[in-house]
Amino acid sequence: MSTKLHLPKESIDHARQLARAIASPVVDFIDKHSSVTVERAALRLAGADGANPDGVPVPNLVVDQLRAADPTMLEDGAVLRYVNALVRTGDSVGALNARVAAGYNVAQQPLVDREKIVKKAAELVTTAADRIKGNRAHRELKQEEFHGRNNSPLLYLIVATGNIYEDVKQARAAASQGADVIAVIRTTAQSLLDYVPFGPTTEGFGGTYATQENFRIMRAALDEVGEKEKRYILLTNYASGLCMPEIAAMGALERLDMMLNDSMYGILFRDINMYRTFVDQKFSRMIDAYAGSIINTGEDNYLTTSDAFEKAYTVLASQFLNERFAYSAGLPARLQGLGHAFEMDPSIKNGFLYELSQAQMAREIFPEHPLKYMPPTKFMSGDVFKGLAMNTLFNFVSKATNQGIHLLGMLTEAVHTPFMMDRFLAVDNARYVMNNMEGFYDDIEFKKDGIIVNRAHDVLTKTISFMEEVEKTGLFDAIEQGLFAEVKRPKDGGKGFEGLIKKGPAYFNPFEDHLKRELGLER
Amino acid sequence: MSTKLHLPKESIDHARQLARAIASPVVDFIDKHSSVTVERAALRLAGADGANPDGVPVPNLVVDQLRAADPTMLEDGAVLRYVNALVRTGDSVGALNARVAAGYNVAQQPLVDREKIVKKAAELVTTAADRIKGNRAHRELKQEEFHGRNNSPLLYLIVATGNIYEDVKQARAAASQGADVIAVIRTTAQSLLDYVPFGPTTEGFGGTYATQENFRIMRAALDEVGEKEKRYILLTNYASGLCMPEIAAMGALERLDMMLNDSMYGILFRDINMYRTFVDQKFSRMIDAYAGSIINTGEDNYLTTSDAFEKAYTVLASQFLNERFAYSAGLPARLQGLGHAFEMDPSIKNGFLYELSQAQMAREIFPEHPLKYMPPTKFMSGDVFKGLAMNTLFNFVSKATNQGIHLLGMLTEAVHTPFMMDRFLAVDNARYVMNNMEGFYDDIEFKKDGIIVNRAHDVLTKTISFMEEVEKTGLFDAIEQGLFAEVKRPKDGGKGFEGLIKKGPAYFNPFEDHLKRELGLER
Amino acid sequence: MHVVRPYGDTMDDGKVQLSFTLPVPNGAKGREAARKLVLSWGFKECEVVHSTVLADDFSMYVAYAKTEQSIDYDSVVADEASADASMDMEAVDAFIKEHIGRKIVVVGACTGFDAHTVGIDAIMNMKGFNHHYGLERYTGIDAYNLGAQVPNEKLIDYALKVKADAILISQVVTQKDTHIHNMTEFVELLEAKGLRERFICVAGGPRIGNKLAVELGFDVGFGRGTYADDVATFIVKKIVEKQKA
Amino acid sequence: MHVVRPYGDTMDDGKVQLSFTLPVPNGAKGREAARKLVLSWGFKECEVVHSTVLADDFSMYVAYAKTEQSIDYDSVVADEASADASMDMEAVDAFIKEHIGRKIVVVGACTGFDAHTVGIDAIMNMKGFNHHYGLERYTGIDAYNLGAQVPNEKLIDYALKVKADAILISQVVTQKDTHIHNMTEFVELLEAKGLRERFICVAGGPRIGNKLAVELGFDVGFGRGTYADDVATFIVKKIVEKQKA
Ligand code: B12
Ligand code: B12
Ligand SMILES: Cc1ncc(COP(=O)(O)O)c(C=O)c1O
Ligand SMILES: Cc1ncc(COP(=O)(O)O)c(C=O)c1O
Repeated sequence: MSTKLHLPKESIDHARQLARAIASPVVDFIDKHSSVTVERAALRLAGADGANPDGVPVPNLVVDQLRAADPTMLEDGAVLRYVNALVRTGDSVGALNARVAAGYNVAQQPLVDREKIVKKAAELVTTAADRIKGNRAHRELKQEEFHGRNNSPLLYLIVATGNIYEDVKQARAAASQGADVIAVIRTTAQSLLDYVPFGPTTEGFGGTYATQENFRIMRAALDEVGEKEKRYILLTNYASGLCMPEIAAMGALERLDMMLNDSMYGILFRDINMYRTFVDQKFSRMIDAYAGSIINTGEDNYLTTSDAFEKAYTVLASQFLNERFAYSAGLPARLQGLGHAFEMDPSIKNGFLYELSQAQMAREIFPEHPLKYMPPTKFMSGDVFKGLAMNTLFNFVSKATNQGIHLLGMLTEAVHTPFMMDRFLAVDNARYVMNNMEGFYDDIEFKKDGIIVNRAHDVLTKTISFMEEVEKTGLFDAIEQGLFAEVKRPKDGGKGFEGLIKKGPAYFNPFEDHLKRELGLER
Repeated sequence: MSTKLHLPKESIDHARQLARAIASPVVDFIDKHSSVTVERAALRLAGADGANPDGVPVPNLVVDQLRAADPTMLEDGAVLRYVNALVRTGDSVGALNARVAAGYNVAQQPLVDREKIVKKAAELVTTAADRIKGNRAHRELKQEEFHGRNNSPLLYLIVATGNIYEDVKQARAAASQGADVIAVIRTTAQSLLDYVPFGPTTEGFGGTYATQENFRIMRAALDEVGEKEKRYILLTNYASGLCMPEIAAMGALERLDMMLNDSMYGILFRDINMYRTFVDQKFSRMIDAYAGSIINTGEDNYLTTSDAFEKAYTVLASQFLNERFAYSAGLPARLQGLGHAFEMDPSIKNGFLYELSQAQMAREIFPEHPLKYMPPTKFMSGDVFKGLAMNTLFNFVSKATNQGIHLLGMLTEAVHTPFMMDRFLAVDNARYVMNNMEGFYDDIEFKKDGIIVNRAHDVLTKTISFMEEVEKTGLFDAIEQGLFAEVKRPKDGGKGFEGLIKKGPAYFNPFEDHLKRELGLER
Repeated sequence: MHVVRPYGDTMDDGKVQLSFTLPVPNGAKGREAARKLVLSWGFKECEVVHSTVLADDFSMYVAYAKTEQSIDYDSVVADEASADASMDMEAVDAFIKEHIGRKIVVVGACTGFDAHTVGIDAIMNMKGFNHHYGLERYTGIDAYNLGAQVPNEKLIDYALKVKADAILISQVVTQKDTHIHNMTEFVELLEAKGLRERFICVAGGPRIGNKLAVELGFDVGFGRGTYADDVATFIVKKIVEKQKA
Repeated sequence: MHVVRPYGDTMDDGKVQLSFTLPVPNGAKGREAARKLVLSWGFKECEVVHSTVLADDFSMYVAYAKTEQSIDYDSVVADEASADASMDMEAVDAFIKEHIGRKIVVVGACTGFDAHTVGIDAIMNMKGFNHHYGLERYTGIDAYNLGAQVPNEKLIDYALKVKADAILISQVVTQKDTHIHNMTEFVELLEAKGLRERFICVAGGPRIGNKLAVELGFDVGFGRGTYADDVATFIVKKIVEKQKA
């Protein structure tokens, strides 16, 4: 790729080294730990599913049983006991789930011969792996079949009715209007639930529960409309919050194609404990990597929370860190949908140039990554006409810098969750702008030493000094001191800390082992 | 100015030579002719004003009297008889006007000593010249005083209520919203009236009559709001149609700052006789030049009538011709607001690049000219949201290519003449876009051999072959054969042909003489 | 009975977007006035989400409101001439051959002071519009396009001269109802001369509806998005209908 | 009596722009349904200037309509809390010194599941918003901002602990009326504990009106575009009012 910004390669390399240095002690910590949701995710991959009459999901029942039985029992990995129960009862997975839902306690069953457990577990791994590989193959096949029919960048639309069946209608309409990606927004506060609800749901606030059944329903609907439109419609959800890896697992099983997933979002923006988040994000990313699912990182949140012009460097720093953590979980660049956003105050003089610069910088520093570009939201107001103009420029910058995944801005952003017509207007605007300016990216150069070029150099420099400070401080302490996003998060504070697990010497997680092997993460 | 398009200087020079060659026989023709409206314009400069009880303006009464008396009497110039009557009656100009309005026939008065006429005429020339120079000085003073307060490009808004008093309200609102230029659109079909109505008017269709009193009313209102906003607000009207030079004269007297005025628009788009139009445009431009009034040419009309992508070269050809005719009427480049427009089908792939190319080409070929850039109109529809997006890109291109005069597009273009709120939304959009992308022009370069650069070269080449054909054919014949705008206009057809006048050997027009002298057009 | 209401994101939520200007200063009182005005239109809820100053005494409002009003969709009668069922050029030419057996003659113009020829050109000129050829290209049709600003009188004279079957009138400017005056004058002229039944009279333009045209005495009116196909289909069918009558 | 109507480009022309979706296919029938629906809202004329397909059974309309309805502007009572007459920081601090004579204490949070802290931060944090400093910077005010997703219970406990004069609640998410449920719960909790009169209760958020807040039992509600000045002015005046009562 030819450069327009002439960013010094040494600086970029230096930033990547800093990211590695910052992440390294964290990765060491991660590798020694698991969490309740990592265990539940492994259980889900093994086949644990369903819920008891109170709605407590089977994976939670199993993990809770183990915790209750002996606080250290989880250190051996939950799969051990679940498979033990399978072997012991001779049940099918489905039968065991029903049994557990009915009150059967896996923690109370003495362990059978480890050989037997290992063997049974290997079968389960194969079953899950085959399903996930099948999903991946199906996706690749369809994308091959419909090659060239998607928009570039991919047009990404959200649905958020709270009711999966309404969501389906909205999603169908969106896809037929031209969307390439449908994201089902989650209900407010699901991220803080330490379990994943079960079954189809119709009651959410500002979004719909992420459940495996909801995934299935939406996947089927999108496959159907995709056949009609001759476009593979990607489905997105949130492997984020307190159940990151479980949702990644569900997504892998149901062929989701993208996952909101950030290495630090939960810590900073949801006050989830930092150790827990780091542990969870790794396992979820390993699953995503294996499933061929693109992650979408959450850098846009830095910009809605702080000033987008001043804090541009925090976005780049976060992109470097997300990239590093993603690599260490086996995610290749082409599955790293690093985030950023068009969130500067629209009244800034030259603001368009700064946005262009930031977007182009991301493009050049992360050339193989399907960058996910977020629309203006914070400065949207009830003035839908001004909002439409802002979205037009946003669409422009996205195309002008060859972004990968383009989240459509809604003219009613400040008013309500999107009406069907708002979504149409968004797609229509993007298609107009992007078709009209096709070729612009290759046709344009930036003046050396101009505003655009200088801004990028400037942001990169600031990013490096910021990362140097973080490196010196250490990531855990840096977060505690409020270096990121202007919030301070105590190391042992935040939600979900109690769900952290130290892996015991006999820790058994054949799914993790399998993923590590397949992803080449074996040491 | 640095070039982004690298257009060959020789080609541009060649095109200018072609324009000169094409215009030259036409200018020869013009110089031998006058017209009823040229004569009336001279009378107006002399002070002829008012109307009879039937509403026939005094200048028309005088010219009609001369024609009726002796078909050749006009060959001596109408001013001769008007001044003769002044001398003869000893009247003030006002008194004579009243007398004419009441039935007094100037054609029937024997000529006094020519010396006396010449002397009296010289006084009148001085009076008019002083007033016009005073207007010009006032404008310059105010523009100096409010220097740097106008937008760049100038934001140009139309008012079109049909009622001058309503127009004033709309114009005040527009100016306080940020407009730099107010154009009072004329009523449908005024261009085909061979007289200029008298007095303030309140009944027009899709526009308001251009009358001297209306000019005065609007001028006063804009001066007032200009003082408040600390911006000099430019006033625009139409020196176009069958009364081109008269309106130019009225504008000069009332300090209008811009005039729609095209060398061929009347012929092609209003079916006005070609000889008449060429004669009229010259005298009107001489007046504009003297008054320091910027002309706005009508190239946009080629694009609304024919395909904007295919016929782009007709715009450039017309710009070259308008420039040539303007120079030969003494208008310096900085008063030549050459027109063009953003009128390509919005569904064209790469369309934005072509628009950018066309606008940049105009900028580079006419570097000192305050280019007037017209918004999308033809492809506007009832979809006001799409329209707003198109206007956003139009605003973008205008700023990105440093246009001089920016005519704001209305989101309701295809629906109605602008509501007050439509106008506000237009200004607001332009101010947002242009402030946000301030600096873009200087920051961006085009790839050599890219789409943008190639398109400009291509259009220039096509323009040259087109002009070569016109040169070979001769302009009059070329128009007759339909080479321009796909319409054929017979030489002796069209409206107003009967108003053409061959100047006699004793032709007397001290205003024309004065203008020629002052503008350095003496041979 | 098929009841429909505006739809935001849930069936029957009745959501509508509005914007308008009020001749009052911008501010809390203006916003409340805007809200009340919207409620006075029978909306059940209204949120004024934006207001801005346009001039000292003018302000603009953007509102979202919720209606409980509905309409019985089954009872709605579409009144637009351009039916989906128009024949294309080949079919029309074949129809003419088979059912009329001679070339038909059509005369068109932008009448009155209207100079917007692009619309009538789109219908009549060879190249047509949006990949739909114009009437001039039909082998079964002789089409004469008189262009802009043609007086009604002159148009009628010409139609008589060329023995037209149909007269097409384009009216684009509608300010102060000029189109209505002009169209009325045209029909009255025809009637005064006893010629109304002699011609099929077709009106068209972006703001012309079939209903309006018929009310004013035309046979049909065509609005936005019309193609020559629609007009030709109407004319040839009408000719046959007249032959039969 | 001062009668006002929507204004397009002529006084009292009554022009209004509308857009909405109908759950019907796009086409002539849909456009007519849209037009009739608009007329059913009492508009006198309506032109549907655009329609487009959104999905098989959904279509969108843009319309311009003309109303004859008017409103008596004189009778409109603005009900927004952020009066133009708010004192600025210096004035508030001076007012506190003079009329209250001690530091006042304010506690604020985004309550319930709401995590939109930017609004409450704009009111409370040092740096404030749009060049209006936040309450933390006032010398006469001790301000505690508890941040996001704070349960009502916890907020009240904290307010008691720091002896707050006023409690500020931010509610941004309004879908399915979560804000109403949450605000109601807060007031009920206070009342159950007999604490309602103990605190000045202030609600805020982009969709919070003064009217709504007062109806739900708050002292005041602040919407879009509020600054700390407005809130501080209200609180200090209210404290003095309470002292007097
Ligand atoms: C191009 C244009 C011009 C050009 C016209 C060039 C030309 N040779 O036609 C020029 C620059 C000359 C012009 C001038 C004026 N214009 Co003009 N113009 C337009 C514009 C931008 C596009 C019209 C167009 O070409 N549309 C494309 C064609 C294909 O669509 P159409 O006309 O609707 O035709 C279709 C159908 O309606 C139908 N149809 C049309 N006629 C007929 C006839 C028959 C028999 C049938 C069957 C079908 C049919 O079929 C066609 C194909 O589908 C519109 C705004 C807009 N975007 O609509 C303004 C617009 C029409 N103009 C307007 C005005 C006011 C004027 C002026 C009066 C302004 C002034 N005061 O100077 C002048 C006066 C012209 C005059 N005397 O009539 C207003 C009209 C407002 C109103 N409703 O009253 C508009 C809407 C702009 C605005 N918002 O103010 N204009
Ligand atoms: C930034 C943002 C976020 C950020 C918040 C970051 C943060 N730390 O605050 C993030 C990304 C986390 C987020 C998440 C979500 N968001 Co959000 N978000 C926004 C956004 C873009 C801007 C809000 C903002 O910061 N405005 C700027 C501030 C300064 O304005 P303000 O809040 O109105 O505050 C002013 C006044 O209202 C008032 N005020 C506010 N509070 C108070 C309190 C008091 C006491 C007083 C006196 C005054 C006062 O004073 C302030 C200054 O003038 C809006 C859209 C928009 N443009 O408005 C959506 C928006 C608010 N979000 C929305 C939604 C649905 C969500 C989610 C539920 C989506 C999801 N399903 O995941 C989540 C869940 C969050 C949660 N649990 O609450 C919807 C709400 C729809 C509705 N009305 O119900 C909106 C409108 C977007 C949309 N159209 O869908 N969001
Ligand atoms: C990484 C990530 N996760 C999750 C979310 C959604 O919010 P919540 O935490 O409520 O699921 C976002 C929103 O921006 C995000 O960026
Ligand atoms: C040069 C010129 N004159 C006049 C007009 C206005 O039209 P009319 O001829 O009706 O005055 C235009 C409109 O585009 C124009 O470009």
